[in-house]
Amino acid sequence: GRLQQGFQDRVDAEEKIEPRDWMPDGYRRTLVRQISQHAHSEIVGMLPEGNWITRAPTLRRKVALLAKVQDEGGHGLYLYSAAETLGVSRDELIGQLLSGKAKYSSIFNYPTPTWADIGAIGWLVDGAAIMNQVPLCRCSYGPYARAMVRICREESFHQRQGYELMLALAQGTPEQKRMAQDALNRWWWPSLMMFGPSDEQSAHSSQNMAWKIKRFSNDELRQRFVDATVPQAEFLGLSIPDPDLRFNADTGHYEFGAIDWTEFNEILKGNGPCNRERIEARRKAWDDGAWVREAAVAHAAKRKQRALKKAG
Amino acid sequence: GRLQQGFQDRVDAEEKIEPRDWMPDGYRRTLVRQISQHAHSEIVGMLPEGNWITRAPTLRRKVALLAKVQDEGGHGLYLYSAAETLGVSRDELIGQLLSGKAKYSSIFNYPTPTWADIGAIGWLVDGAAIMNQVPLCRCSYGPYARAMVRICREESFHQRQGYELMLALAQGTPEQKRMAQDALNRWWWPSLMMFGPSDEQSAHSSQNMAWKIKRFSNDELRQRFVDATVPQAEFLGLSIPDPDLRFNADTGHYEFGAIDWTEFNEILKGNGPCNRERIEARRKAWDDGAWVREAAVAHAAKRKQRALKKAG
Amino acid sequence: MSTDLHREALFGFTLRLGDTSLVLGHRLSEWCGHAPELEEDIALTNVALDLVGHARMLLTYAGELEGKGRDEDRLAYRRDVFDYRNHLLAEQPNRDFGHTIVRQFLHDAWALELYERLCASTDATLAGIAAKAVKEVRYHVRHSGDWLVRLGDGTDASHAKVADALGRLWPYTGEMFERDEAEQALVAAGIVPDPAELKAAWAARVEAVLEEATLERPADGWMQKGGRRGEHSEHLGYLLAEMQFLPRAYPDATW
Amino acid sequence: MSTDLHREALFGFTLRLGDTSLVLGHRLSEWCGHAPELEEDIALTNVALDLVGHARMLLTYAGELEGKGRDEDRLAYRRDVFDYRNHLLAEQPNRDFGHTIVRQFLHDAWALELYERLCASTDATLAGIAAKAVKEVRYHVRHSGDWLVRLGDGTDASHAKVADALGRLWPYTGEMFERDEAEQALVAAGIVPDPAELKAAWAARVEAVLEEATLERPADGWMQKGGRRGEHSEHLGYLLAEMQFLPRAYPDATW
Repeated sequence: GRLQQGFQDRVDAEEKIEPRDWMPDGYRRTLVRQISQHAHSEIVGMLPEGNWITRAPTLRRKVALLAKVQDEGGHGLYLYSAAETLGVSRDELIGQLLSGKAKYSSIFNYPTPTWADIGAIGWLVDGAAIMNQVPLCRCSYGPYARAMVRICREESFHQRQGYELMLALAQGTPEQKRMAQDALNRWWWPSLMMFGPSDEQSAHSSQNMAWKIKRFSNDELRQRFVDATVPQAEFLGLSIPDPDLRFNADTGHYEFGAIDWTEFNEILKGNGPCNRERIEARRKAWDDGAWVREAAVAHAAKRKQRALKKAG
Repeated sequence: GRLQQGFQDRVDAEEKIEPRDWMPDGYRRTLVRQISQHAHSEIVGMLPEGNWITRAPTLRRKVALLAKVQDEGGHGLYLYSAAETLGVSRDELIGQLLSGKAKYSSIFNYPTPTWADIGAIGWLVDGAAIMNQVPLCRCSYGPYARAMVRICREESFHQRQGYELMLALAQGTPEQKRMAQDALNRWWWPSLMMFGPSDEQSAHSSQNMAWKIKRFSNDELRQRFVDATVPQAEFLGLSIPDPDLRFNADTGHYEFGAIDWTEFNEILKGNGPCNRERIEARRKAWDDGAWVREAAVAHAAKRKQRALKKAG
Repeated sequence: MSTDLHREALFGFTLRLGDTSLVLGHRLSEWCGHAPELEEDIALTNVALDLVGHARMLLTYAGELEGKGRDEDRLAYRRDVFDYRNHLLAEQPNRDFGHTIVRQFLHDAWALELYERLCASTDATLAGIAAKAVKEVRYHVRHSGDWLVRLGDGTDASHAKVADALGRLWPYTGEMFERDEAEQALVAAGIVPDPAELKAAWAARVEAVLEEATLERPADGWMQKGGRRGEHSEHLGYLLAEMQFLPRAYPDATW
Repeated sequence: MSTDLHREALFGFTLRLGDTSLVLGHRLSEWCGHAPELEEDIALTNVALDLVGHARMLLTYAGELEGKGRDEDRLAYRRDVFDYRNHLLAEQPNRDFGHTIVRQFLHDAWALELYERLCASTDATLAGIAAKAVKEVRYHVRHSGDWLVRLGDGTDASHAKVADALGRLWPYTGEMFERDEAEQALVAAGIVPDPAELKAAWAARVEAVLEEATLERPADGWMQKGGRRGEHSEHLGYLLAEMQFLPRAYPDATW
């Protein structure tokens, strides 16, 4: 239709689509799904890192970790707000998360058994997230793009902080270095899987490209991540757990081994090490907090009534 | 009356009163109160020591502590059984504990913030308990006296174990010795208060003496405890926190400072450091366990019905 | 710093304040990711962050006053329960959100009155720390006070919960106004505020909010004490075991 | 002990069994004083006591096999999570009594079948440990099995609770029958039992009790693993921080 064409022309011209503009239903649906999934990931992502706040090894690290996890909560807020501009409430979205209907990033279904995991998450998981998210700063949907600008700025700070944490471990005692290597071993492949299935397998992609919600393919972004990260690991003196990893001087890229998607698929199905616990933690927080939210509503109503009485 | 006289004659002759024998109502009431209070003390007493099971510093100590706390549960069982012979059910008694109607020993309203408290409880609290309890092995009421025989045997093992634990600390590093002294400082006066108010203040005493439920006065038992314990502290190289403490060569007894009953009375009123937490812990265990007890009853009923069906 | 005696007393005072900030910050940080709503996840984490920040300044200064080369981390991570000097109030477990809010408000109201006065301390370092902290604490007390009003004057259920928490926690407020002899000398020297005046100001602030929250001020009965001299509840040991694990397990590491 | 290779493999096997006993004993010991009835306070504490006892024998033997002078306490108190080798099942938190019983029964049934076979191990020390342990484990499996029947065939509420726990914990049973290459050599040498046969015997035992408990055996789907190679859940770190506090805080002390 004409609306459709006008919409696509604006997208093609790199104009931003705003909440009151007409947009195709599929575009709206895709954005709601993607933005809320991203918001949920920030919220669930507070758990694995939050797991080390009470055990951070110095007060400086503790403050930094508190600030980081707080930032993630903030990202969740921006993103829920961006999703709300598309006509869906935060409570509805949270309901979908808690019922298991909505997804969040599978990476947060891995546990953080050691302090080095905090470094690995910052370095690798935030690193991979940034690769995915920087292009979203130019997403065709205005509120999402603007939220991503703020988020990416903070994420890249987190990523540097995570790398610095790994560096301290890698340059530390042999036990600390071992802890760092162990974390890299566990997080490397899951980080590569964060970019999603390889292009041949990936659904939605071409339409999302046309809508400028997505700008690069999964495999492209994954390759960028590998190219950026391998030299960082070398600088740390840690080994990437991939015997097939090698630099191809012709292409200028690192070639890496085949990804084993079995585990990834199991996690998607809910069988990851922490799927159940993550959702249960969120549900418990929500359920335990019900009386608090109800009290806040009741109090606001009382205040309003009192104000009306006074005014009347 | 004649029954009354016959009863008192048997008591005077050091005969044991048994459950089916006639006894005065006051005797029965006093015993129920005392035995159940003692049972409750065993059960509540599992909490301050149980607090260190997961943190015992060696596996040997952990096993010993587990066994000790298990023994206390066993003592609770014997004592509830002894009370039941007087015609009151365990559930009723537990109900009185949980409602706050029944008392337990105030000593368990103090916290165990350090490992040395486990030693101090064994050495001082069990030591004081034994002073109180050994005469009860000759109590006129048979089931109580017999329960006390078993209990005293185990308690004196616990007391030696506690002393040995203190000895290891007192002979350990300066930090360990400090920990031991700190625990002695905190437990000394409360242990002296375990014997109850001084004889002038003490209610019930003379009737209980006549009934041979009680054989020595509070002050007599307290003095025995001090006389036994001060040399033990000296052997440990620890100082009793009482500037007025001195040996009287004429009497052969240690004289000690005046007891400040203010704190004791506050604890009796429910204001001790842990009163609220102890009862809440017991209540929570009871409430959380309701579905389990109900299931056990339901299952037993099902089994019975099935057996009847088969038999029929 | 006029005398060595003052220095030692000030070490004690600063350590108590630093430990209280650290332990209370720890308790709040346990909420992170588990709060009743996202805004509170952020707000409680933020207050925790501020409190740990205050602890860092205070423990650093305490270490300097002590003069034995202990820095903030040495003090935070290498002392066992009987060397911790925090108020018992701070180590009380979170229980529910209402309990956390009551604990926090009782503390925040005290901290605000304290830091406001410490800004005028004759000890320049303490005055400087207070000047930084007071700005944040102003926000804290507004946050916890607003919630106390919401919960107290919310539903019957929320009123009952915070009323219970208030009764439970009130006996822990006495410690805030205890001063030993050494600290009395600091009062005389204008280094720390007079506890009686502090208590009056705190009580006025607390009563005003309780009234708005339709909560009754509990009577000042028997007060729990011991934290200031290292006699703690059974909760602190678990908190420290968790907090201190890494530096204890890897004593030679830097992080 | 025929070869150095066997010795190393047997160290791994013994350590895994010792760690599993210790961690599960720790979890049970958390119930002490908090059980649904006094008899269970005593019974759970008793099982905990036995399991820590088994851990002591096993860790002592593991230390001897390793030959680096580590005794039971060194092994128990001075290893961090990634050096712990317990089954993930053992470290799962208690949640409720039903969950504890399911966890315990799944383990006990395995332990009984294992120790019965280990009594005939060609390794005399292991056979001796097993001979002691098996008597106690016979009681454990009766205790947890009886409770599973009571709860499964009790009320609707209790049935639902243990059915949920069973579904939740079943994926952790796969680890019990994992054997790495080194352990396969131990099987061949008659030192440890064949895992396939062990699994069949375990499954038969479990199924019989589940049937009596009117519970359905979950399907063998995706199995959680990692504990045997030091990859643990987030729970173990807290457990160890608590357990190891004293030896870590006072490294020079003997107790």
